[in-house]
Amino acid sequence: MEPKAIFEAVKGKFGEAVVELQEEGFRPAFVVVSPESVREISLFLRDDPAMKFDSLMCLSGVDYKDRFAVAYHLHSLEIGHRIGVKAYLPREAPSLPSVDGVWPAANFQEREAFDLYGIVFPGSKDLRRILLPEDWVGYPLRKDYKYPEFYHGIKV
Amino acid sequence: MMESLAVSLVNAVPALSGVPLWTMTLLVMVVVAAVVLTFALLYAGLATYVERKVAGDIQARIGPNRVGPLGLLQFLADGIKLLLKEDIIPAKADRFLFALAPYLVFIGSFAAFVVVPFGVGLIASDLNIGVYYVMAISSLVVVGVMLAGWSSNNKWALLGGMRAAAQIVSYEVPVGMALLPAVLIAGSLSLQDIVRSQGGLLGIFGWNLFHNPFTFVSFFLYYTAALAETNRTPFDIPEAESELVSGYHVEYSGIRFAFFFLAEYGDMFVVSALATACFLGGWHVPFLDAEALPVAWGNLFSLGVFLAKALGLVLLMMWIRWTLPRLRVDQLMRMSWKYLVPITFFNLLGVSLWLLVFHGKGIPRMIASLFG
Amino acid sequence: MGLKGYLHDIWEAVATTAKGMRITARYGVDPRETITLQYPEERWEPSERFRGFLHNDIKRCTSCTMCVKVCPVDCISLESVRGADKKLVLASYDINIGRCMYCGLCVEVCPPKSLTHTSGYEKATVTRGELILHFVPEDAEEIKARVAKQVAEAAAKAEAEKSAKAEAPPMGWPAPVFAAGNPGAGADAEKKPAQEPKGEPANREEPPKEGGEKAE
Amino acid sequence: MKARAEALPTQEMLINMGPQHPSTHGVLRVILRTDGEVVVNARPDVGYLHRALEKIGERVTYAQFMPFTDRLDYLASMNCNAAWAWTVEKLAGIEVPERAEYIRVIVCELNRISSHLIAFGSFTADMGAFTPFLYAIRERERINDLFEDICGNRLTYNYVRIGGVSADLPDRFLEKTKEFLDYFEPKIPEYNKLISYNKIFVHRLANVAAISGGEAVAYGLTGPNLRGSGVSFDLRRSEPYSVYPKLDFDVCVGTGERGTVGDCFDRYMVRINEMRESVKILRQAIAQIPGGPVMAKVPRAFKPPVGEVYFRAENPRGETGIYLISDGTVNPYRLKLRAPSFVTMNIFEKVTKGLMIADIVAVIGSFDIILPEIDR
Amino acid sequence: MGAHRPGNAPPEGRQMSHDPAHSGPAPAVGPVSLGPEAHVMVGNADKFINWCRKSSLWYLLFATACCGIELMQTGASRYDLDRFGAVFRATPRQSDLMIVAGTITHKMAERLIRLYEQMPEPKYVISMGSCANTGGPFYKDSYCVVKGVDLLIPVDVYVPGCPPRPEALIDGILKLQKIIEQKRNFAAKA
Repeated sequence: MEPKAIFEAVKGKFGEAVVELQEEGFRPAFVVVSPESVREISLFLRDDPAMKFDSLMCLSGVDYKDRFAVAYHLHSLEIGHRIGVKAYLPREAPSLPSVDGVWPAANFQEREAFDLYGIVFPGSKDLRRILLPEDWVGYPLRKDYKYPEFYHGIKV
Repeated sequence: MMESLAVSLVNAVPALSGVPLWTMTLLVMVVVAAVVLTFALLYAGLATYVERKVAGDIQARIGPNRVGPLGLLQFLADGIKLLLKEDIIPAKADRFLFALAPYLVFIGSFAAFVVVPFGVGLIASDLNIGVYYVMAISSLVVVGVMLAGWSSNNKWALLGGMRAAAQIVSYEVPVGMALLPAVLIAGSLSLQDIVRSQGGLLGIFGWNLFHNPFTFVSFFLYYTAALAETNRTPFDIPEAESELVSGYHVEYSGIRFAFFFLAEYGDMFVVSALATACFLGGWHVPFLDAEALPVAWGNLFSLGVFLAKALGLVLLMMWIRWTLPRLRVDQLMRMSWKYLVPITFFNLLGVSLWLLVFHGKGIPRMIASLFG
Repeated sequence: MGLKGYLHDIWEAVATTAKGMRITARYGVDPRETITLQYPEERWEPSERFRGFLHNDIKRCTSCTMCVKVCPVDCISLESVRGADKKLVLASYDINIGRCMYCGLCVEVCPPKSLTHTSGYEKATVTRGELILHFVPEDAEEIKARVAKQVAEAAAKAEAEKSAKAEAPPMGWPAPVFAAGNPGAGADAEKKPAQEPKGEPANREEPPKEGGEKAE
Repeated sequence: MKARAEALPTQEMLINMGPQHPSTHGVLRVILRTDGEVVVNARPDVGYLHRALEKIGERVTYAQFMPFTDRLDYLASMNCNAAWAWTVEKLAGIEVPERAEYIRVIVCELNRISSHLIAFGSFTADMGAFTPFLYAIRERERINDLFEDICGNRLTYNYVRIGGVSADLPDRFLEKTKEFLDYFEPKIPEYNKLISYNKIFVHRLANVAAISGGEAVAYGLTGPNLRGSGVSFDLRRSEPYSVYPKLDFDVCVGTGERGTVGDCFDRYMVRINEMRESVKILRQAIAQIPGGPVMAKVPRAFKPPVGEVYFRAENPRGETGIYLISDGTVNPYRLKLRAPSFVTMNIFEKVTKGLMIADIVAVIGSFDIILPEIDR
Repeated sequence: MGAHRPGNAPPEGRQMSHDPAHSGPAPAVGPVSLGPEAHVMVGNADKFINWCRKSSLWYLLFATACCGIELMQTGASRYDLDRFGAVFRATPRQSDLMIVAGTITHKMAERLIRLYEQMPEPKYVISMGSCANTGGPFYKDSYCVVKGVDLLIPVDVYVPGCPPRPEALIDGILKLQKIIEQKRNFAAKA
């Protein structure tokens, strides 16, 4: 199915929760959704017979300087088409309902987004820092991140 | 046997006549023990070098060849270096047991050299319960390994110790059962008698191996079970390098680790020596009767033949080690209780029936008696 | 599992073990299979594209700092001074092979092709100071002093000529031509290149040269 | 066994299969809670090799990031180099000459063989047979020689460039590759005789940690791990990129020949068969390679157009995806590296419930994980 | 292609091969000697013990990153560290040489220090590769890489390269052997 058709189908079902379709300059195209409804839309995308997006390729946090975003790249093995889903989050307390119930593959990547960006995923099975030591201060991949001077007495 | 040696020594040297007999025998015992122990340690050292050379050959590379000519002094360098390492006993380890464990394992494997029939007269002491003695002493290794595992207060070591206990105990049953056919044929537990019972008949065909099909099978059963007894691949689960970091001797460093290292090679030799004595005709020289030869030559030839056979089996162990992967613990247990034990029992039954039916004569003897 | 399965298990175990042992025996017995290259005695000759330690031929180097800019790790530190004849004189050129990642980007980008990969790979050292290769033999300060003196003389001579023939029309100096592509570098040649100044007092991982003992 | 367990209250043991362990393929730490030998819960703790590649990606230029992709998966550096080059070319729409694409496929497939060799070797070494590991490394040394001729380094090649490859093939390269392929092809059946069908090896791997097809897709498994579970999905075939459509090879899928479909043995055998397929691909690529330039015209201070792109390539360990956001400047704005080993570790905790400690080692080996990919 | 002359052993007797010209002997740590005669006896004992330690350097299997692969290939068939008596050991207790092969991150630093402390005393450290020497490719922008292993543990030999060739590692080990040869065990304590 073409991205436009997917966008229409999702728009039809969820109305204003679906904000817009980013197409030009975006390969694959992105369906921008509001953060609260991410979980329902994901379930729909996975279970709808016409969509069947059963494989979450990649879940990544992005820092757009004025706001955060979480980008999901979905792929359907049977039908073979791909789509991107993006949710923009405010800069202060970025939080987004977790989708590791829909796609178990999301758990580690959500923990990574939390670890490096500080995006909280309520409802996640096990949200802890995954790459950095537990007592690390700050979220490194943010654009305004200042490198710490010392860590445990070792010069950074 | 020691007394006879002591008496002959006293008569030979007049100056010693004043010395009471018991000190003489004690002296002879110490000397013989020293000789056997130096042979054992030298053999164990060289075995480590040969193992690394064999591994090198199999893996398309050259083993150690820089330490001394052709790398022959490699084991000396390893030994001295291990001797000079810092002696670490982990803080929370049980100090006394931690220190005791290597000695138990060392005694367990080197004490069995006493009954190894090296040659016609060359045996430390020809115990009449030879086979039982070896079985008893080698189970001391289990105690040592479990002690090492528990006392070093390290989870890997504990797992290694438990695995070793389960493995060695459950493989002693098939080892014992597989040795019994040789005892039945010789009618005595003493290893010298077992070896003597395999003499004559062109040497080769006197071996227990060809006595009857059951003993032929029981040799291979014994060898497999003995592999497990000495923790060699494919049964080296207690010191599984890749799973348990290195099993029960994780916390051992320096000379304590050297004890474990040498004990493993000592065990290998004891097990091969037993296999040679019980199944491959011990020190019987193939085409001439070793006992008839003059004492010096007889001993020399028999010692040479015995070592050749035993070290050949040790090489086979090394060859197996660099080929096969490792079994899992439950597969190991299943193999012992479901495969080895039933077959060895059936085999033992077969041998005893055979001896009953053919009055103790093997196939070669029957063929020989046909031709008169 | 039945008797047949039982016996089949045993047979398969023995057969596969024997097959494996035959292969290892073939390698064990055959000495031609050994492929060991005994390093200290038998050395391997490197392929001509081998990326060993870097070497900069300072005679051909025009200190254009292209290599300093392209290095992802900034392990090349270069210092140059404007000479009397408006050409850049190389004051010091150090490559820290302890930090270099041997990616070869600098060699590709070097316009005069003075920076090349040697086929050397044996520089195990005892102190980290020895891992910094210096390509300009004498000390940077001496060069700067000498060049400053030359510039002063040239200026004085030019001054004398100008006053001698004050009426003669002045000659236009050709603008210094730098390697294309880096307009930024050309303009501020006088200012030291942006990369770390040679001394790097703050950078604790490169201790002063002569002592050479380890960083604190 | 269950009844006896209640009567005998045993205490669970907490073991650290710590960052330094002979068979965790690097610095992976697994926190094992075991009841004797049986594992109750195995939780992986990663991050011991987190080197902030993505942060570096935002501070270096597009060309300067190429040597860092070598360190993303140092057993398949060529594939990662090529993946990064393909991503940027897809973003900027650069047209790569045909010969460069063929060279990329040749070096990627050679790297796939050498990566699978290490996977095969270290897996058998974990199972206790050390000799096949050294045979695998011996074959790998010959591939290292080939790579040294072509780009000068044995492990971190930095050979592919955005828009082509940095240098054309050295003169006798194709003959030497053919020589290697002829030398290597009979070795695979020899490995199978030596270790793959060895009774002990099969018993250690069959029916261990079997993963069904649906579960594999849901947990995001890719590459040999996915195909081991019977799902026939290979990016080179279903989402063809570069010149793969012109090369014919078949996708090897786990068939459960010694146990259930998707067990450790299947994942292992898929890698062994994939080595054969790579040899086939290499032979065709060598035959079809055209002449011509090897580098497209790319300006030195390369500024791609603004935009976001997600490209994924079939690496030996699975699907390496790169999500690149560019804001038109010289440096990438955001660079997300979707590494196959990282996503594979998701299923580790679920799959290892109830196994024995020796099987944990088998599962790690069968997933063929590599730590810089997990920790980036 | 490499010069493959399958020879079984180098010319016997030559204890140490020719020394690459520019490596130069390490700074000999020479304490006050005890007078000629004591020195001779102590000297010989020193030489013998150093020879034993030098020719059986068991290295700890500590491979974190890319250099770990080169370490494996050095131990494999073509370069064969086993020729020098160097066998890899899995536990720090039984190893006397730690080759830090790969990047050390802050999360790994404390483990590295603990491993180093667990090794019995005459222990040596080789820092292999740019990451271990100075943080290498991750020196500039990485927030979580330790910039050089000698911030954590004392290092005996630095082997440059990224990753260093197996020959470079063997060259480093040969240099370490020369350092061990010059160590004073008995005389120093007097």
